[in-house]
Amino acid sequence: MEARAHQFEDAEQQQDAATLGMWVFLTTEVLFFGALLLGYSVYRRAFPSTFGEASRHLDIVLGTVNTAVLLCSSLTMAFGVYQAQQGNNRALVRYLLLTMFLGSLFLGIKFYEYYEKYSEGLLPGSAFVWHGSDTAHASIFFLFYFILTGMHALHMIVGVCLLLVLAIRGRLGRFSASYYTPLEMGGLYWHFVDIVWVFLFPLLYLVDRSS
Amino acid sequence: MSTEQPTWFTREHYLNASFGWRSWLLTTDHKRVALLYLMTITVFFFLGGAFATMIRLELLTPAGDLFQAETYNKLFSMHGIIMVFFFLIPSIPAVLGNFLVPMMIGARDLAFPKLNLLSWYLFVAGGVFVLWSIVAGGVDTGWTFYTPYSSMFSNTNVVLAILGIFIAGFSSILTGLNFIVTIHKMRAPGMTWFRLPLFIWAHYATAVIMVLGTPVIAITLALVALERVWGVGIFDPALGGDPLLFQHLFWFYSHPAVYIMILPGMGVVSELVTTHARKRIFGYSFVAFSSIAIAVISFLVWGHHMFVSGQSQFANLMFSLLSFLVAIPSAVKVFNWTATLYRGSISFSAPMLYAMGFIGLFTMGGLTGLFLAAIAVDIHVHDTYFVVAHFHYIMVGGTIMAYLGGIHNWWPKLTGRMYPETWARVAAVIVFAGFNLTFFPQFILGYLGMPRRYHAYAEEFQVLNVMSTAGASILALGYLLPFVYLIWSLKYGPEAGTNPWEAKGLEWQTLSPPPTENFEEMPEVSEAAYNYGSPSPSI
Amino acid sequence: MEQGFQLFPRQASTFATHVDRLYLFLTGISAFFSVLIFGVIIVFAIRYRRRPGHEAIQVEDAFSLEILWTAVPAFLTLGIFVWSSSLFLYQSIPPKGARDISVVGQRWMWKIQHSNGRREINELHVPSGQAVKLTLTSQDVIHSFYVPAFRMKQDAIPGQYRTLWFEATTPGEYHLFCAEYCGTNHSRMTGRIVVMSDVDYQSWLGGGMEHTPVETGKQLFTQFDCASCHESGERRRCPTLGGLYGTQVELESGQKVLFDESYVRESVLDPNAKVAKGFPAVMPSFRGQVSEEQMLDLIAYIKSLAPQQQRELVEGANR
Amino acid sequence: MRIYVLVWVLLLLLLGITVSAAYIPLGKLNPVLAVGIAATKAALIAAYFMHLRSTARLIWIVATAGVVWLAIMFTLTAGDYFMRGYLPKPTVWQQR
Repeated sequence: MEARAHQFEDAEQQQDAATLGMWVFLTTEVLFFGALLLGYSVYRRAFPSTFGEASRHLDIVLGTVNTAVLLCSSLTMAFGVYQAQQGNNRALVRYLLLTMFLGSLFLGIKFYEYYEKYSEGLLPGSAFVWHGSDTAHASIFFLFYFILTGMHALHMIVGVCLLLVLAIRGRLGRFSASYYTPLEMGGLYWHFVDIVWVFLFPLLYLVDRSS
Repeated sequence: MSTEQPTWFTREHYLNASFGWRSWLLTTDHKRVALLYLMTITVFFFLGGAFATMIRLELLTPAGDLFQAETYNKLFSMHGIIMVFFFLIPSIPAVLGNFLVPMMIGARDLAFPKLNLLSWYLFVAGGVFVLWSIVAGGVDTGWTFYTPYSSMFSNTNVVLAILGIFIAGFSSILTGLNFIVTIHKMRAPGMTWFRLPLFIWAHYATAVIMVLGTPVIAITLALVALERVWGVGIFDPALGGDPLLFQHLFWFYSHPAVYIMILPGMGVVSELVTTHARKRIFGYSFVAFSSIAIAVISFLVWGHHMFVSGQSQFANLMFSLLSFLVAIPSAVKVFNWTATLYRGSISFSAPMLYAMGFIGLFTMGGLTGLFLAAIAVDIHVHDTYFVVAHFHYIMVGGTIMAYLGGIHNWWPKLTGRMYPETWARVAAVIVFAGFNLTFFPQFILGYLGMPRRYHAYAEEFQVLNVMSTAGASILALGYLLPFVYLIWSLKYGPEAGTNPWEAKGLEWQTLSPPPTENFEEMPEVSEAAYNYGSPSPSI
Repeated sequence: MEQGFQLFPRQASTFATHVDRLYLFLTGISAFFSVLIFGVIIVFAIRYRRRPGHEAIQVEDAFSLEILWTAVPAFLTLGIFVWSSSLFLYQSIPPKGARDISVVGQRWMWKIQHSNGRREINELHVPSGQAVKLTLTSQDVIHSFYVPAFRMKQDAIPGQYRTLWFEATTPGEYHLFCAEYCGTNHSRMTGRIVVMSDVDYQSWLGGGMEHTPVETGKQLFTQFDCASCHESGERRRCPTLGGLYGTQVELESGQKVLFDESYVRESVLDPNAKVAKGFPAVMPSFRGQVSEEQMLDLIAYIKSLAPQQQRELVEGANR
Repeated sequence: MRIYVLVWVLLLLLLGITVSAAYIPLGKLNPVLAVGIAATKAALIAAYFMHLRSTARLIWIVATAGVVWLAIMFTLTAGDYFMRGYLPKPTVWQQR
């Protein structure tokens, strides 16, 4: 897609189309996660104390650290796109690698959390172990925890792969101050995934810490 | 101009620009993708039709004697799943929309041709899973997949079918995304929003629903599959879940999905009416904005599917009121189409017959929707044949009539050939008659109280059921006819020429069939749509 | 039961005439507009048919017409909304003193219990001229209790209670259908509604020698060993249940919930989801041990421990 | 560049606030505050990192549409769950 594709009149039209397309895609993602969040909210409202109790089983330190890591990765990504606009290919690749590192760190911590939950028997299903009272709804909490963060992690993995491709292409000098659309798209995607987490973190980890 | 016109064979166009299966399966030309879709959904249409035929045969007699109960349940489930997700939703957008949207706005292609091809592959992949689920023994949940039946009780191939719908959903999202970007960014110079054909407005509205609604059904059905496979409770009350939550999420998409099916049909009819009456559309901006209004309101009304589910009474009242709102833009459209005919030069060509049938049948379908929005009446007719009749008036009397009318109208553009007009008129009349005989008795059946999805029924319902089955066989004939003569016309139909209907619209200004990049010279637009002459102020 | 060809369903409840009146009005409107649209199309199609010497004449848009045909449907639908909604409110609120009957849907039958304990399957005997309130639930999947002659229908949702009421008018036998698809024999989940005169109903009711739901519930209360805690007066561990039904229970979280059928049900199955304030979460779950019918009996028993006034409170709020 | 750093600092600050606020018992305000802060963070990211502030109005409309549709979904569903048992018993019908 580096040269102007045949269906477009000029490069500006092409970039406009790509940007619009990306945002439309992101709105579908909003609804995708939104439907899950709706389900989560309905149960959270119906069973507040169980959800609070289950939520306190999540590791708040790891969760907070992970949020910070992700916010940092958004910053480095924004820097990367900025360097691309300046046509600064070397700096661009450096920031992309840094972003990928932070993204992988997030995933690493996340998977460690998964492992912990799994060994505590908190993976819903036949092996679910709950020492509290209301097992059924605690299981629903963890179900939503795993689905929501799992879908998010899946998006992160896709994002890291995307950044890898972009970094390679950047290294090969495919981008310039006049052509950096793919980076902008990659950036939009990355920030969006960050936004999703910004909502997941308080909804899952901070449900009922005060009691 | 030379006296010797180049013919179908001597001129290069999108159909003979390249040959071989690779040139089709790897094409990024929106017109070829449209034809790929056309062939695929035709297969699904006749498959779904075959299921319908078997359903109607079973219902000839009150006793469930032709098929076993379980088989019958699979028949109506597969009929619904295939017709809704694999025929109606892609029908007009993915075939006519794909073909016409770039041409009507004066573009060389859609904004993302590769995504467009990908969406076809996703559609086929989804279709393969659904076919697999059929071959493996079918699904018996109904197309609505209500929990906890679908998630815990049915022992049929629910997961396969859900997987198929899930994948096909992404095809729908990509089509919608492509349309939105194309309509915003690819219009020819001078093609302002209010010069767009109404077909484009309708497809824009459709695309909005596809993009905003489809992800919800995808994730919801995925949750059902998860509940089945993993045995965890999300919607199953035995495991602490809430089955009504499923219904909310399901209908959040599946009610707007009805408008994914009908809005493109409305766009087609706006084109057919103007073309074959040689008239400007009456009330352009009202027809255009009513499409957008329908798209938005469609997301506010889903709860009318849940009036007897025991959702809160407040929700019942709220959704009832909002549901009535949809009647307004729909009525505006009907009145404007009818007014467009006034003082026209009305031809009785097959597309026009279909269009007139559409307006009338859609009116009936829409009006019977009022019964369902009125809670007190809906409590009685919910889940009866009244509902079945109502949505078939919209889906079959509406969407399929528009689809057939559109296929006939643009057949010369798609293929460069004319279809046989007499046969086409005969088929249109047969479809109209057969349709009414099939579905009108079902309104009466429904009010009498015959529940839907019944394999065996009480004896007093038989007469009306026999009428319905008789109508269905006429309808089947009406559908087979075009299939035969359209294929026949590919070889024997006379060459159509650029603009056989003398219609306005950019697609008629390029050759038939069009060249690969649609136009030999990129068009510029300087006039409104449907400029069949200037209005005389005296009237 | 009904025989032969029909075009209109029989009317056998107080709703039927009301619903039919609205239905006929809507049919009239639909017929009027359908004929109007088809008629105008046909007239135009003939008058302005394409023929030599006849050209289309373009017409200016008419804003006033657009307003007219936006406003007419708007007012018409608003009117229908008001009419149907007021009728719906009537249908959805059972009158005081309605006869209680409980219904449990289970694939593929309807299990019914009358207030004196008499049980029947796929048949429901009701007196004419008296309001009857059904409490519906389901043992497995969603069913829907549908009596066309009463113009009444309500889904039976597993794990939740829904009510539906009617007043039968004409003695006779009527169809009972399951209207929500529930699996293989969905179309055989049908039955009879037998409407009898009050006298006949009373003698029919007395025909069985069963325990009332309250009595059965009391037995179950002992059988499941509920009584050892909830009646022993060990007030530290759990509340005694007398008089609680219909009150607002304060939870540990400070939240308040209504002590109604659903709360009882939830407390039996997931005892510690909503523990009353001041009590430890020690009750074991009875999930999988109590059938839906037993649950209804238990509820009837617990309900009977509360004064009448409180019970009615629930009926008002629990709609 | 500098604005990015500023936004980033703000984001981390908000993260700190939301975590500590979660431990203060505020009753029903706790979730409202948590979601409110999350929305602020999301708005910051969208406005600055995703350049929503300086982009075409069309993009802004598309982004808003997603949020509006989400709001529709939540509000109307709440119309069911929050309103269960809401309607008072009108006495007019008792006489019918």
